[in-house]
Amino acid sequence: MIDLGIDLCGVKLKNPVMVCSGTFGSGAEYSEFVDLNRLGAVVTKGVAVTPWTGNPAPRIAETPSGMLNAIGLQNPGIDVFEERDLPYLAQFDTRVIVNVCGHSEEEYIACVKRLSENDTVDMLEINISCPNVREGGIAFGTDPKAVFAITNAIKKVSAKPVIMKLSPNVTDIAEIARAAEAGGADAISLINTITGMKIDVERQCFALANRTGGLSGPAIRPVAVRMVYQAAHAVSVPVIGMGGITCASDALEFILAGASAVSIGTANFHNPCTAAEVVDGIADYMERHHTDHVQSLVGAVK
Amino acid sequence: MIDLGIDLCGVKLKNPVMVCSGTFGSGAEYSEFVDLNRLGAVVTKGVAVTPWTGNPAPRIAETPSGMLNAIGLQNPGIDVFEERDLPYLAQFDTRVIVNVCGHSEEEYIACVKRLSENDTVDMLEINISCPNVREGGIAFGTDPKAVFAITNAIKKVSAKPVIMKLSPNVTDIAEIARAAEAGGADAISLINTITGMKIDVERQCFALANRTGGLSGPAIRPVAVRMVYQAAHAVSVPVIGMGGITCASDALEFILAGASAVSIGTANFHNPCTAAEVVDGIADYMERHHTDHVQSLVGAVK
Amino acid sequence: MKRYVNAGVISQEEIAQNIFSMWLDAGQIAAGAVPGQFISLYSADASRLLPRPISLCEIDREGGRLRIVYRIAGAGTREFSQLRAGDAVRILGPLGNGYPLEEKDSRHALLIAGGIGVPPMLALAKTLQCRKTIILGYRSERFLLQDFQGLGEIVTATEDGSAGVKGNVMDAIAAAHITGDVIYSCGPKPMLRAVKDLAMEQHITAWVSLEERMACGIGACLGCVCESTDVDAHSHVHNKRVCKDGPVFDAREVVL
Amino acid sequence: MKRYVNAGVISQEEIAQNIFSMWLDAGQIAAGAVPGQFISLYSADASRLLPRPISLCEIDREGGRLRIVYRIAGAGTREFSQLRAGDAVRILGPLGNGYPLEEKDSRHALLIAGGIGVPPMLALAKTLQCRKTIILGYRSERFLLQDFQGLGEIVTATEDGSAGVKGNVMDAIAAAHITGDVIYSCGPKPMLRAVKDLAMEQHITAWVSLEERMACGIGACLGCVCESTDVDAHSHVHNKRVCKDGPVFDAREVVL
Ligand SMILES: Cc1cc2nc3c(=O)[nH]c(=O)nc-3n(C[C@H](O)[C@H](O)[C@H](O)COP(=O)(O)OP(=O)(O)OC[C@H]3O[C@@H](n4cnc5c(N)ncnc54)[C@H](O)[C@@H]3O)c2cc1C
Ligand SMILES: Cc1cc2nc3c(=O)[nH]c(=O)nc-3n(C[C@H](O)[C@H](O)[C@H](O)COP(=O)(O)OP(=O)(O)OC[C@H]3O[C@@H](n4cnc5c(N)ncnc54)[C@H](O)[C@@H]3O)c2cc1C
Ligand SMILES: Cc1cc2nc3c(=O)[nH]c(=O)nc-3n(C[C@H](O)[C@H](O)[C@H](O)COP(=O)(O)O)c2cc1C
Ligand SMILES: Cc1cc2nc3c(=O)[nH]c(=O)nc-3n(C[C@H](O)[C@H](O)[C@H](O)COP(=O)(O)O)c2cc1C
Ligand code: FES
Ligand code: FES
Repeated sequence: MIDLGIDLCGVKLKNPVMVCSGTFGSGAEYSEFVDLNRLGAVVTKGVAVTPWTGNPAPRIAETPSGMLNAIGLQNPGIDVFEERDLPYLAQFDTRVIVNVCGHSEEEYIACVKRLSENDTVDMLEINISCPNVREGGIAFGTDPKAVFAITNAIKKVSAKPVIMKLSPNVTDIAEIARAAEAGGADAISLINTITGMKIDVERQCFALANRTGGLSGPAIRPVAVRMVYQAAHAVSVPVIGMGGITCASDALEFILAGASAVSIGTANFHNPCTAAEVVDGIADYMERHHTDHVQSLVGAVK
Repeated sequence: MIDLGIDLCGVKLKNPVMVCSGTFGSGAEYSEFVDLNRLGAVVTKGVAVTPWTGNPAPRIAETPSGMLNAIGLQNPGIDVFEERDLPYLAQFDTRVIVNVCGHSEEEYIACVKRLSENDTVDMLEINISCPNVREGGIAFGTDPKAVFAITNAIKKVSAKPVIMKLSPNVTDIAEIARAAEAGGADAISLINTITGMKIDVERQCFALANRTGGLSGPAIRPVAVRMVYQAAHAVSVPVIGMGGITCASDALEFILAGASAVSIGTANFHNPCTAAEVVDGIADYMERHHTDHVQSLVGAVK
Repeated sequence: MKRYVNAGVISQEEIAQNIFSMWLDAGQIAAGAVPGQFISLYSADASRLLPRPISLCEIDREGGRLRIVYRIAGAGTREFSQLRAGDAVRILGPLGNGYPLEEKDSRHALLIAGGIGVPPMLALAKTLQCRKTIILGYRSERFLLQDFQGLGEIVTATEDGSAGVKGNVMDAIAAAHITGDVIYSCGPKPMLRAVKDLAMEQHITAWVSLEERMACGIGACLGCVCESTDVDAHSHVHNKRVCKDGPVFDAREVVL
Repeated sequence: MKRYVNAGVISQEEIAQNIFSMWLDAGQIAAGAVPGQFISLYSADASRLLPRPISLCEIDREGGRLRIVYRIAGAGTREFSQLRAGDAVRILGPLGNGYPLEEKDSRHALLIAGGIGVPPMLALAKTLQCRKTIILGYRSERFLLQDFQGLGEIVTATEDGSAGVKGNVMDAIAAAHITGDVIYSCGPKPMLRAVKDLAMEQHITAWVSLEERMACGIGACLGCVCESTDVDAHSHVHNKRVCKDGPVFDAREVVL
């Protein structure tokens, strides 16, 4: 019997496959293609304590085996999210991880407090790594001291396990991972997008209204696998790996490198059924390799 | 009349197209496909004061729209380089930029001194950003203080213009660029490869003997364009842009972002004629856009 | 219901320079589609991840067939243009809202399209049951003109004056003093802006079909937003999703 | 001279499960090629940048045609396997050094190949002018056997014992007490190691063809090195380039 279950800092997931924040909305749109009950967890689009408008369009640009996005954390705010999106997700037998963003420590805290009281929420993922908004996100995520401080402040008020989502735009990911762990993170997830730029040479202008955007997709997978490996060797809390996963084999790269769970992002845009296919593919692989517990694959390549 | 010529800190290049260090040997092999006289400059494989063996094989892995390499700066040492490779390049009407690596400040200095006296050498490019060797390269390239110090030390002994080659594996490329400029760099070039990893999931092992390698190719172009843009806005010395250029349009992204010259690397492996095609393509573009001087395109997208 | 399928290419033909017409065997996707909707086409080249949204030009619900007409704009559309009968292409659809179709017979609709905005007007013209004046603007070479025959009064304009009125659709409308009760339109932004102005002046409704860069195509990623005049009911900010809330909007509800 | 060209596919056929034989119209590349050399094939999918090195199985210098025989090992070879007559594929070649061919008529050469190392032996067997014993090892299904008929004494082994000697080529050599004056071989590393040991024991020369991951394929990038016994004349370290200094080496000069 193949056992796909994992334990993520006390939260049991039926399998290690989730979907990346911001790429899957709150699940409703993709539920036409993927039975949400089949996922280990759904990670929702970043939510803040008030609605955010995000960046002007164009927000999307295609790049070789990747894409740039500069959504800028548009979200309807926590009120709508709690009234509309969480009840929708509560219908399914899957874990709900809520991704949180804020312009300031106070905003993060206010949001975390609200979500701490919501029974539908299993875990929180704190986005301190969005490259597309000036104050929110990345400013908190590239300095170990700031990472420690924000993690610590959030942990003090959170009744739910806290996953800190790290930015790849740093010199030393191990140092950042250790800062999150020292701050009390129950888990870390990585990578968020890598800051990139595309120029439309015919029109001689930036492809994105925001000039820069976050690079995601298969193009960044080698960077993501490397950082997951480095982070997993730097901390003892679980690591959730993401960045360019398109199939079970890609997912297994992350698991073998040390990820306890994996997340599917940009690939959803290319094939809306990807997440479920990855679940099946991991089970197939385990059968072929005579592996009973997915847990035994975590970090198996040293 | 289209004028492709550029002036790189006093050195005149017939066009802004060069080839990336390490991807073109010392030109002999690719001369079967590209008339070296057509290039703005040839940048040679990194050379050190003594021969280096480099890393064990496998040294190469393919990734989506990119590749990982972990050559580890194998080179025959400065003696052979001066006796065999430089005389070969001296035959051609192109600029010769010699890429220099070292395990220590002393080794860099010894190499730079030797090359300073060689008439074939037009400029030096100092590799402080190789992710594939422990002591050499990257240790010098990720800390602004170290970048300043090594640049300063090299400038003191170099009779040739010095290009500092920067690593993308940093939190703030502008800060590193400024440190190089403050240290006296005559120009900067970027990006070197981004550290990555690939795992062979069927064999459950690393794809590269060195575990990690440097990611190059079109996959990294958006990151490279962004960093070139940021660096060009941070310093006033010329910037040489590279990372995933495959055609004239890609090259023009870098030029419009602020690069005075561009360099073709991984694309040579996919199409050995790329560098010459890029020269032609830039001329075509300038004709279509009624641009007389390539210089006027540098940094035109702000 | 939306579906993600491998659709068979039934036929393909270049109907004007760099403009291709393709019939696809799209089964259930065709069965549920309405004019104004679009499908996302995916490249077979793994380096190109994102969908290429293309409007439905004709819908054969019973036959499960869809027609698309598109211009080569880059590498993705160039790739599609090389597909032949018997080949397949991954598609997702039907996507978007489509044009409202409840016009009374007594009304007079103006269908205004420019350039590659012409194709979706064909599906609309075939479905909309009321008096129709169809104003089509081209750069130079006219395409699909034959297909519109018999579906309404047809007026054309070409920018180079090679046929029809010399100028754009607005010039043609002005020249022939065309008026109507409602406007349906698709085309480049400047044209849509002019259409909106016209509708505001004449106090009539104008339905405009917008374009924006897309990633998911189904409303999940917020990549394809346009600015909305009021706070949007779904987003709770001044943004609407072109892929899901559109691509067709009442011109008054969006900032053009 | 090496060339980078778009080669026409003349024919393609699956000659064993997942093993394909393709004839290419390669013009000047064929004209200058010798046995033991290889060509780099490039994927049409832009996400796959690196060359796929494939050995020459037959060389028709006059006709400008090359035959390659390859196993589907991943996405690149799978893509090539779908090419049909009339399609084209980008290739670079001829690459590498090739086998030395100056054996005297009086000598007895052993051609030892395992698995997908068999194809290059065919070009060699057709060119080498001396007594030849050809020992071919397969996992199970044997391929190209017909093509070797008449080129020398043929001995085969299969791992599953379905035909020939049960076991590998070394088992076959031991079973038939085969000896010779020189060895030419191509196959998996463990086989080449055994071949080297045999040659050392018998004090004869063994030429081995190596594989390594490649980027440039022409000796510029130092990606494809193997360890050399002595300091190499080009690299000045203990490394040789498989793509340029090889793929064929005297077994004594490389560490296997
Ligand atoms: C709702 C909708 C309906 C459309 N209907 C049609 C149609 O019926 N016929 C037609 O010819 N074109 C139509 N377009 C435009 C069409 O999507 C683009 O021309 C096409 O995506 C270009 O792809 P490419 O690979 O050839 O170009 P590239 O420029 O190489 O594409 C790069 C990326 O940009 C995106 N992109 C480029 N241009 C556009 C655009 N105008 N709108 C949205 N994304 C774009 C591509 O999808 C891709 O992700 C429509 C666009 C939208 C949004
Ligand atoms: C000199 C030489 C001659 C060869 N001759 C033949 C031949 O005649 N017939 C045959 O079937 N195979 C041959 N091979 C092996 C062949 O190159 C690989 O099977 C092929 O590159 C696999 O590509 P892929 O895309 O299908 O696999 P993938 O695993 O998807 O390839 C990924 C990357 O790894 C490289 N790679 C994978 N396997 C190998 C390998 N064994 N050697 C070198 N690079 C590899 C690919 O080129 C590509 O860059 C030869 C290899 C070398 C070095
Ligand atoms: C369109 C888009 C929107 C995103 N929004 C968020 C977000 O709101 N919060 C967040 O933490 N990460 C966000 N991300 C980052 C992803 O969650 C993920 O970390 C990243 O895309 C890498 O994974 P991938 O390559 O599989 O997409 C977004 C990514 C994309 C492409
Ligand atoms: C095989 C290989 C070897 C390289 N060797 C060197 C080197 O010796 N010195 C150096 O400064 N950069 C080296 N680089 C980095 C390239 O010069 C270049 O900065 C990088 O590959 C990005 O450009 P690209 O994407 O066009 O390849 C090497 C890159 C590759 C792929
Ligand atoms: S493309 Fe994702 S919301 Fe429209
Ligand atoms: S592949 Fe570049 S040296 Fe052999």
